[in-house]
Amino acid sequence: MSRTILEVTDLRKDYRQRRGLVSMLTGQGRVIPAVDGVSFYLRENETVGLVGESGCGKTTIGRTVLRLTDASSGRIVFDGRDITNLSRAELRPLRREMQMIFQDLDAGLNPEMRVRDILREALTVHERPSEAEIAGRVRELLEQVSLKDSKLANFPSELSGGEKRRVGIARVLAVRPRLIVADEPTSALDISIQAQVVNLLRDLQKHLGLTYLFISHDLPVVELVSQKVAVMYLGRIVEMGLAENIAHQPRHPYTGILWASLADKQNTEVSLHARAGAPAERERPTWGVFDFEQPVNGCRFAPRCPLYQDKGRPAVCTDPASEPQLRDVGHGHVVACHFA
Amino acid sequence: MRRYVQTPGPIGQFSELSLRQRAGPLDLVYVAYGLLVVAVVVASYLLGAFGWLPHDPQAMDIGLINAAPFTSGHPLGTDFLGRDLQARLILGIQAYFLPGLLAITISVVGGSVLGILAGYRGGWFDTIITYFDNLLDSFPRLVLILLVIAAFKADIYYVMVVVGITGMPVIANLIAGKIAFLRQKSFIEAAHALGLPAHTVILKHILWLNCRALLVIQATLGMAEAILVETSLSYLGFGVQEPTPSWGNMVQAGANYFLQGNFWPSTAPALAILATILGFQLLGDGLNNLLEGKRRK
Amino acid sequence: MKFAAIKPVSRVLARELAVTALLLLGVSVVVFAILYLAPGDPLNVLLEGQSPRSQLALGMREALGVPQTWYGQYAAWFGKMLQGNFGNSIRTGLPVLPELARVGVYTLTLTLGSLALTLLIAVPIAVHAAAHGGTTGNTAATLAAYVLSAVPVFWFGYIVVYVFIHQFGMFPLISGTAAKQEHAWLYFLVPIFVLGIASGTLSEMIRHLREELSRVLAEDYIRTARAKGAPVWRHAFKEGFLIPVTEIMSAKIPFLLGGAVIVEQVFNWPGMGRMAWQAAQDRDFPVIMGIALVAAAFVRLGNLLQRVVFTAVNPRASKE
Amino acid sequence: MDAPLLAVENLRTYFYSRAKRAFIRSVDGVSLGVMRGETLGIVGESGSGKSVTALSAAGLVTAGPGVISGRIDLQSNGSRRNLLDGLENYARVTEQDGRVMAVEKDERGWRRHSETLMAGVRGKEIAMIFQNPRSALNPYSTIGKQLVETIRLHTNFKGERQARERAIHWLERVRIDSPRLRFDNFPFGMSGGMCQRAMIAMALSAEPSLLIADEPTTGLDATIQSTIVDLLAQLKTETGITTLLISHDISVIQRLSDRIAVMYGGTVVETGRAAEVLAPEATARHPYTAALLASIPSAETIRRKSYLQAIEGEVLDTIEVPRGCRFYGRCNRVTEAIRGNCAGLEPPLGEVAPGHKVRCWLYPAAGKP
Repeated sequence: MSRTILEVTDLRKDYRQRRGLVSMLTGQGRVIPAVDGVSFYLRENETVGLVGESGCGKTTIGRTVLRLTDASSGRIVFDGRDITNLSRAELRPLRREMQMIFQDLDAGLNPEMRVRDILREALTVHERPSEAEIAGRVRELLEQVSLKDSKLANFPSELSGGEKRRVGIARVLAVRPRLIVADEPTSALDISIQAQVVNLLRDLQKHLGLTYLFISHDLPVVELVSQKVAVMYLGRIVEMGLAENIAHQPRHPYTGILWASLADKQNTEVSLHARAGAPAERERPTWGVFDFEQPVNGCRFAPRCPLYQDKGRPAVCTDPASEPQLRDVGHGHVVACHFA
Repeated sequence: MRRYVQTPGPIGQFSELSLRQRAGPLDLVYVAYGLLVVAVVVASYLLGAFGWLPHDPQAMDIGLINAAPFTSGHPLGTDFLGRDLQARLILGIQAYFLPGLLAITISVVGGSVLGILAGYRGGWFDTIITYFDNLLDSFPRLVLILLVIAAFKADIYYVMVVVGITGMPVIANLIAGKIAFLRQKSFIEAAHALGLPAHTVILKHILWLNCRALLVIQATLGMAEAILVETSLSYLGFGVQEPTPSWGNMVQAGANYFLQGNFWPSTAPALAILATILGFQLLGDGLNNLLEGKRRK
Repeated sequence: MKFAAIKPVSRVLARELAVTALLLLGVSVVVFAILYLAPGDPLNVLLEGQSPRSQLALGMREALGVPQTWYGQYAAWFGKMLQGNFGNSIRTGLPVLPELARVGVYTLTLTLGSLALTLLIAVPIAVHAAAHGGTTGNTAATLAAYVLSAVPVFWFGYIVVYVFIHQFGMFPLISGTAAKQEHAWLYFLVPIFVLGIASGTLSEMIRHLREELSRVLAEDYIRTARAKGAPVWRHAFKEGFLIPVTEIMSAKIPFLLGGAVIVEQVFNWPGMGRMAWQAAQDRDFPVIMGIALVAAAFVRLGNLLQRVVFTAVNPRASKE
Repeated sequence: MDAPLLAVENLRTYFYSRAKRAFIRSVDGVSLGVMRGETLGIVGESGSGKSVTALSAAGLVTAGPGVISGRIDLQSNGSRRNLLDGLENYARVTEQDGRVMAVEKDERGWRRHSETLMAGVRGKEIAMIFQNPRSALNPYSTIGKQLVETIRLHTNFKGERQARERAIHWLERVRIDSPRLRFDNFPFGMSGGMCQRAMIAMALSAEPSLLIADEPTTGLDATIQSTIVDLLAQLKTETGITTLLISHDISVIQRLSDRIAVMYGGTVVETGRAAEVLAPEATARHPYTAALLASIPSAETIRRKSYLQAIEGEVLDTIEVPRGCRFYGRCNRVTEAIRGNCAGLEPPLGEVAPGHKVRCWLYPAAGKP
């Protein structure tokens, strides 16, 4: 088994919502636990998928492990080195090793710079190559992401979505990273282009030995590219395991709902009958994101949980003292549910 | 009826289109006129600074007072003391040119610093700078200037410091807005993730590449403000004093004769003010439409 | 639900009031700083009603208990102001505050009147331009507004005065005392007209209103309104008209107050602007200080009203 | 067979891009029919013209330089009316080699005429729901007020209280919990899914003959998407409303549509019964449809961890339309026998099976439209 490249232990990230002078001076303000005690690890050359609804904290995890934002507590170990408290200056050389592909196609593409200059800047951040080396590397990068030479002279606004994504990937590859956090890399693209990008990312992994933390809400794609998948709900990992197990034998009711909602859309008869006569659906205004008025009591999924309803609302689910913890159910599959 | 035409031949890339094709037709007229005004003002300033004037601006020709334009030897006529208006108008630029540059330098530099603190650092800075902006906006500029004049002295450079400082919030807000836009596009974060040092991100990516157009535009508009303030003050008698000419005191001095029907001595400087302020404003707005407008879509 | 929605609104209003108070405090600090730094010890004139420091005065000051430190002086100065004591005018010897109240009414009339006039001109042009795009007519109107905004207001005043003398045989330069004359209302309206047309706010007002309305008309929810066959104006009114109008009104008050200084000078209008001019001439800083504070208070009041309208109209404002 | 409720014939909608000084041929010769009671799903990628087709039908393309031609017939109350009737009088189009070179347009006249044509149709006969429901509802007005406005405009419930009861009835129909409370809510603070329910209630409350749903699930979370799709499916069985459904999400289209039209580059490339067009084993199928389906990871692909069959190249921009088949540049099924045709001649939409039409030279039947 290959070595561990990234290990995250009990990671927490609180956002403090401060508005105006008063709360600023008193230091008060709401604390939003975007990530609430998350642990996982990545092995070299593997892909871990991170799935969940918007607002569940999956993007925050990506930003925190790369130290683009500071963790509130917890430990991030990259390649055997604790990077949780490194200063900005100490982090800079590490930036070559770990990179991020952002959801926004325009990320990193300065609207006032041509593609050539964008790539040149990325190539010269950490080293001082000669002009000839730069030219050679630019050509290599274009080849790696299959982009035409003629695009070098373009501004980002003149590129299509797929081309922007390719330039963004080339820019990241320029520093020769080992770990890439890919935050919804395909969600802003057309279906036919999405497939191109997914293939490209897998190709790059094969040829360059990359490790991916693949954040997405597109379940089939996550299942396709990942060896392991972690499912997040309200800042916590509720289930984690091998991709095929998560997809086909989910143990946590939330994972089940996620996958079922995908099948639902496609499958006409089954769900129509299943849903017919269902009571008026309860949809909370702050559906899926942290709700301040409703403090977490026990399992945070309980208010939406079908199992909780089926089991006749067992007290253990809403007991503040017993929030379910992740536990191993075999084959490295972990679930945070009292009834898994 | 409005006509839309497809460009003949192959359709080019956006960048290959000429400026003329990108702009609304009026914007180019605005900018052309503005550039003309800037050129005339700068040239006139230099003429005045080196004393290369068509006439002695103080020489009184008692035989030729309130002469109409195109009178022999005085292409723009003379004032109520028979002084050559053309020479006095050219010399009048001395009153606002350097002070105006001081004011826009203060507002551009100060505004940039505040804008970056508010937009890039955010948090505390953002809140404090917002309050600072609101505080400055509370004073009518002219009243604040009169307060400074009363407390200190009627010095145009004191006044321009006030103009410069009160011009900072607008620029700070625009820059903070630009940074917020770039941040929303994950641009700044991506630059950090790549490992670019903060000063490169701020100076190169934010200020130079993304804010230069905005700063030029604001400097242009700031000059219009400075001219307005200087002429207003010298009209009120707090600026340059007679017999040294300034456009404001020329209007004021000519005003008495104005009511008797002698328009020209006070209208000539008024038109100069009008044409110049209009020029700087149109240049600013035209540039804004040309350079910034294209990013909107 | 309705009840729950009301409570935050009042909280937001309380917040706005607090912000206004804080800013006014800041205004007083700025004014104090200018006076403190100024040569000739103007603060002492305010605090003890006597002129520059000498050995004798210093001794006397101690005896009178006038504070020495800057913060002590600020506290004393501010305390006096809270009691309504803005000092006495050096020139006339009259207390400043009652004088300001007397002339302030005139300035208020002038400023608000011209604001209304500017709106009256700007709104139709802006609405037409936003609804119909750039037609020849509204392009010409916009261009005209640009030119008018660059016209020096003092010269424009003379033109108007000239027209009055020669066309109507009237001399509208002594408006304050003209109340008993024929066409007295004209004496009032002419300065308002001049400030409203040529204060330099017209083109900015048109641009702001046009841009905001165009932006709102392109919003998704306006498309929804059209798709359901509802009148577009009903839906665009709040965000596309009411909010930008109050915004620009509030933002332009300081400019109009500044313009009032000049217009009052041209027309001999007995308002705060003219008083400010006189005070600056005489270095009568108790008066000019009072004017700066009152003007700033006026600006903040306008801003507060705008925030009230915004909060009342925008359901999001109370939740943020 | 009945006349379709909505018949679109040779619809062309061009926009003028000021930046590029060129005409974007968003919709370029589309013919469709929506039968009473059925759901027609239009699927395609961005720039395929699917949304513009819908907006054209709803008369929402009046933007300055937009030009529409063709016919859109709406069958309502036994009479038939062309929603584009006489619009061509307000614009003069100059063409050359089948390309629009210049357009002269009386914009105000066009707009006024279009409003006259759509009066009593928009909102009443044709109701519409959009993507991004949170921005599509007026943020300055309560949900209830917006519903009541629609009801009083288009139905016989004219009284304030009647309309209010009716609005609450509709909020119940779309399964919003505690509708009486929601009635007084502003869209702000409501979730996207809830807003979309309110949007659907508002559209249906006018009791329209045709519902146009333009990307109704886009911008919502996956779990919410499925509940919205459920709701639409359920309302369809309850009310039997005729629907024109637009989506880029094949699974949504598959779930809700009776018939499907696949659009690419401003034209319909394939149309037929949903089961036939999207059937896993379909033999006669447009290469684009086939490639689109292959772009989505199937169970098989995932199991074998194989590569996705991506469509090479970029989505067609409809400014410069190729002379031949629009998909030719990206097509992987061109054979030598038909290459000449593909490159030089746009294929017609030919019937390959009853009711199943494909625009491709691969199918001999396509030669005879």
